[in-house]
Amino acid sequence: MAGSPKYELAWIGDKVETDFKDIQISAKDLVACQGEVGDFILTCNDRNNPAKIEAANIIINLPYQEEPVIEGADSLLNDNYYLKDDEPAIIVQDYPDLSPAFISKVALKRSLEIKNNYPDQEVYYLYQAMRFLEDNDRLYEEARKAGIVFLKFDIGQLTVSEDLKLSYEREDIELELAGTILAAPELKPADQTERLARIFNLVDGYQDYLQLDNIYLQPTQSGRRGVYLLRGSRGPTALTYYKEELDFTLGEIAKNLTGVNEIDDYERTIDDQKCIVCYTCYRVCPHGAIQRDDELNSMKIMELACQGCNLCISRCPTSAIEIDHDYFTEADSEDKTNLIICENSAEIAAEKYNSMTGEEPLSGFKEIVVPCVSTVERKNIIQLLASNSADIMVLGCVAEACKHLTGHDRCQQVIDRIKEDLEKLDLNKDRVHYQRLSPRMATDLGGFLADWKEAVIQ
Amino acid sequence: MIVGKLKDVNEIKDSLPDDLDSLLIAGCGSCVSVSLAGGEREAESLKNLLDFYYQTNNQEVSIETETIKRQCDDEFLDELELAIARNKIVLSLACGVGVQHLAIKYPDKIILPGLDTTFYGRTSDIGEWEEMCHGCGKCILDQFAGVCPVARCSKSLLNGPCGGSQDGICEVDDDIDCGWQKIYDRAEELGQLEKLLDFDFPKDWSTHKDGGVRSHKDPEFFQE
Amino acid sequence: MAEYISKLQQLLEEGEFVVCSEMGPPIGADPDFIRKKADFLKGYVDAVNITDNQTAIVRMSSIAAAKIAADEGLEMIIQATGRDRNRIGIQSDLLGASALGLRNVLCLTGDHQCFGMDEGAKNVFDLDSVSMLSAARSMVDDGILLNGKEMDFPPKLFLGGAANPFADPFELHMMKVEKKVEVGMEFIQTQAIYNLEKFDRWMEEVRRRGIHEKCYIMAGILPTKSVKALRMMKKHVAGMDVPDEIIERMDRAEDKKEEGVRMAVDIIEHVRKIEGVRGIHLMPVAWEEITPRVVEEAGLYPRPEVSER
Amino acid sequence: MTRIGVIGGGIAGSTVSVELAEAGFEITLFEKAGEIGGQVSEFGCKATDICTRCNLCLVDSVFNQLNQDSKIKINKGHQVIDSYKENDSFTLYCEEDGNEKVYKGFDRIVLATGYRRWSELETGTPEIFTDQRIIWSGEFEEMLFKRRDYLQNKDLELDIDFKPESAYFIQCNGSRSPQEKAAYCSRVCCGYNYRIARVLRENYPELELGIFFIDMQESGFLTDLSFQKLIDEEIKYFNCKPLRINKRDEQIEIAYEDQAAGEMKKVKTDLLILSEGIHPGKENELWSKLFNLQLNSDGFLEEINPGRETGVYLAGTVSGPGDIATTISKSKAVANKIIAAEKEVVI
Repeated sequence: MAGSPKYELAWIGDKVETDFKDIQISAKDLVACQGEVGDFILTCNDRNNPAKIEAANIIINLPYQEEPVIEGADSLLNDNYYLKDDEPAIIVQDYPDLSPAFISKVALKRSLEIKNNYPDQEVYYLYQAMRFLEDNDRLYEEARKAGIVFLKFDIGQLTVSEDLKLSYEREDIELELAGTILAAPELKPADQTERLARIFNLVDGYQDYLQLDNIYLQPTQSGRRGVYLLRGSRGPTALTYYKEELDFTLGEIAKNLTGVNEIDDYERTIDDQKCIVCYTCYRVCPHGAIQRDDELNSMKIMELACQGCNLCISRCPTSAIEIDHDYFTEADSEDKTNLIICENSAEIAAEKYNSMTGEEPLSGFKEIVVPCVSTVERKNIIQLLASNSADIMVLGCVAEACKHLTGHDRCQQVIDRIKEDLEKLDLNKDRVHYQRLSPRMATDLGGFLADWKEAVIQ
Repeated sequence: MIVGKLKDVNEIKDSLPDDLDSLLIAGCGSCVSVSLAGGEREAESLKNLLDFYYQTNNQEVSIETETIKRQCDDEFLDELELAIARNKIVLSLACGVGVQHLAIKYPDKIILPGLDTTFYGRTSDIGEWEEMCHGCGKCILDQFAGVCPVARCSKSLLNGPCGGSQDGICEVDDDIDCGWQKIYDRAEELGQLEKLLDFDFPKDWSTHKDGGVRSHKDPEFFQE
Repeated sequence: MAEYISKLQQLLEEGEFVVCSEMGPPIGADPDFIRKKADFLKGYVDAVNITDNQTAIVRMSSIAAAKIAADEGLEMIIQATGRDRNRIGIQSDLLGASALGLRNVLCLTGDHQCFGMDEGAKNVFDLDSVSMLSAARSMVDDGILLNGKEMDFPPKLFLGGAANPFADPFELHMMKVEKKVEVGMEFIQTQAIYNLEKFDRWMEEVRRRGIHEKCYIMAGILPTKSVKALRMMKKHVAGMDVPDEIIERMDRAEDKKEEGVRMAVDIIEHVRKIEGVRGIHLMPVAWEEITPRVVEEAGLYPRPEVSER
Repeated sequence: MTRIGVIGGGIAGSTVSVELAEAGFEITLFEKAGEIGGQVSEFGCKATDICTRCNLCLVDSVFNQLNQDSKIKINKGHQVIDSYKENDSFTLYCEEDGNEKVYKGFDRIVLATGYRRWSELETGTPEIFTDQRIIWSGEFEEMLFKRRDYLQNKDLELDIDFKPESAYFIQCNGSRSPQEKAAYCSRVCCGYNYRIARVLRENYPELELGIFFIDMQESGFLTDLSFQKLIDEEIKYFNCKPLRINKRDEQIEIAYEDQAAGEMKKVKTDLLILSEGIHPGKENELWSKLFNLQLNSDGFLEEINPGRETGVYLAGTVSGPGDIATTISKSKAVANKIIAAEKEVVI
């Protein structure tokens, strides 16, 4: 992209002042995103931005959509509210469901603000649980001292009528409250979220947010390197740790700018003669690391974006993707049980068990270590089944702790299909096993393999 | 594109003769690869599976696989010439077109279908396809706001929905959307509601297969 | 027009509140099966529908069964569906029916074969209800077939169609009813009514569009004595709207049979008062023998005699 | 080559060390204990039918990288007792089983000495430490660490010689309790004890379970924790802190004031689990003097001026309570600040 300046950071949605060379693009105008961390190319159609923008990192920072929970009441979050002087102010949070912690911070400040603007005004604060954040446990003490009436309600004890009459019923008290209600709205995923998920090819998020609910993505990663998510695009509690999340994200971008290197050092190439551009690899890749190469009219793996899970290889219908490594080296003929283990869970658990007990849990098995169980293809399993009479155990990760987000499910699908096919051919399908565990189940794994070794091997 | 589904592996095995000693599995690299049913990976996995089956039942069968770009053009079939010569039986993973094209080109060979070809469809999700067109030979999409009643209504009704659709779901199956609900929604969006029922029925089905097996000559190659 | 095509048409023309019922032909060839059913209906109904492989289940043909029942003195309404025959078959059936003196026909699209026991059958649906009505109209009025051929002796048929007041999208279904009237439908038999509120609203829209002046509307009544049947209809019969209160009412009732009759009579009394409803169509499921009692208790017995034309 | 001195070998110190080593810095890690790992090294996985995202899985790969990286020198059994800064270079004086060791020439120091559990303090209720029916939630970690219930589907082996039919949790011990001079809320214990309750529920479906909250806190990345969820999972909850615990023959009796009913109520349990707040580390006071840091009213450390200028950074719970996820992400942020400061990229 000769000539057009390369930005260090592109904000999709709202911008925060930083010292990075950055540009702001509105989500509505964004049309496409190509490239990878360090070299994204964003296409957008709005007058004051060039059509193609080159950026090294991307932050999607969109506000929540606010859905009022009480028809006709003001929102707690908007600052211009109007109090009639003879009526009390009633702050309501956690209605009907618990509000995120950030809301109690806003509510406490609002209650204090009302108390000193309207000193002789009665202020009620209705809540299910006072959630603390930074210093707002002090705000809570201050608010109580300032005479704000705190009423804790449990599920079912608070109802609001059409004409905004609040009835608060507990076994010992029954209260009818009327006045200006400031209610915490329900926070919903940002507008445009679905569209942006398509544009950035992100794995479907949690509750329609952009971020999948997975520990490797916390706090603001998106599964695609260099693309970060904040506030209404990230998740339901993104405002609670907003400062830390922003700090973390800008730190990551600063580090990226000092240079990004490949995560996986195996060489994966797509044969453009065999590739039929069916987009299966593009859709199945959890890290958005594949895009179409217009000249070659073939898909292309972006080295820096690729995180090495091999899902593309295992699902390409024309076997067009090669890797300069074979995880399933010649299966030795000995009748050893084949143990296909993921390097993020079973391998670490086995090492931990060894360091705790000195025993080798994997000894007696033929160990095949893969970066993710999503590397496993049907042919691998069937060839192993054909190579000797031993069983095959595949050990993947528990769902939300899979480094490659969908690898654990993709492997389950492959294994289930193999078992169905074996059953249809009256072949023994019980030789194939799939278990999911976490790296902290060392003793469990050690014991499990020991029992299994007795049952299977002898 | 043409969408197909690999036959159940036991069906494939049962279609092979008991005294089988050699087999060619011919994959097709176009439509059925895109619909993940009959490409090189499926051919290879099927070979592995059948190898394992015959090995377990100690039956000597040599299975080879070959995948070509398309099985509906002669020139690509030439690439299979040698492999076909080596085998009496060919299991084609192409759609029904490829299977029959091989049968035409190699009259002395048994050509077996490995796929159940299903419909012309779009990819609606990864690994999921939906029927969109029946190839009725006379497109009427302009009159139904871009949603085909022939392909997407289970009864191909042309004058509005049957009495059985409810909440946009077809009476036949909860997983099937009522085609007419889709026609109605889109026509309403485009403001074409009034002329929705102006179709001069009944439809002339002679352009469909009902009019006899069809072929088509490009006028730029054939003068009347 | 002095000369009426059918007794049903004459009754409607003369302003009678007609009562139709329904008879399912046997899965077999026994003519007496029809005659027995015809016997206990005689005198209680003005005309009887004879279904055409209802829910795609193979039964004796509608025309044959209708002829047997007609010979017992009943006014019959045959049904023609687009599932099992193409335009050639349907037109030839209509000619045959007219020749046999069967003068009322209900043109239906037909249930999908997945509801019967022959899901593997190839369906036709060359004509749907609208195109069928249009073809029949031009056969009767202009004496020409769909292919334009003139007939020496055109058929005489009183044409009817179905309508589902509870199906959505409401607007589209209403457009379809209007289309059917436009192409020549003379009477309507509606889906079974349990949701009176929705039926009132449908009739309101029907009156607003003047449909009730162009064709006779008969309200579908489905008397039943079993809660299970009501639940099954609510969930599985496409296009049926069975409100929960109806199911609860039947659930609470000790004498289900009595409650079933009273429920049917209540609905009949309600629909009789609606402007534009010119009759009822009783379609009991597995309880055909209750029809006489419902007709009596709804105060619709005896049926009017029709003067010989 | 910039040399970094990291004090504290828990998850915070290790994360900073690994991130900086990857960026080419030379790291010397001081850990007073005999082993690297800190508090989390003994924590056990709390997955039941679902993974409850406690982020423990991230921990092991950090410690593995730490042990395998040649650019990180690890000094175990080293207690840092003094420090001296002279024209931008720090000298650290350590004690290793009795004798003093001096390490010179550090350009930057990262303090990651973590926190103390309430059970590690000797508070005024000694008998709590002896009664077998009252345990700290922290004691669950050993049981979970040696779990055999997930893959081998055996019963979770509780280190108590009786099988409880009921288990109750009491939140807010050691923090949000003014008498322990810890008015702040640790914000991790609610999510933490809910995860343990789930494990108990999974292994003992008939178990009667209840939790006493003052206010149920948001629990990090367990975004769906709510009262309704507790109801769905048949975990009773009480929105008040109990007044008294009495020992009645074999069971423990919890007396509490039911605000809704406005009267005193009692409930009996076989097992009482006390949540453990996050308490400031013992050495925080020392660090504030040695490295000129602010000790806030809760006893945690805060930077007076930014690390860029003082060369001293804080990572992890030394500067305040936090769960594993925020500790790791904040530690990465500290590492990124050091990398940026080194390369003059100002954030």
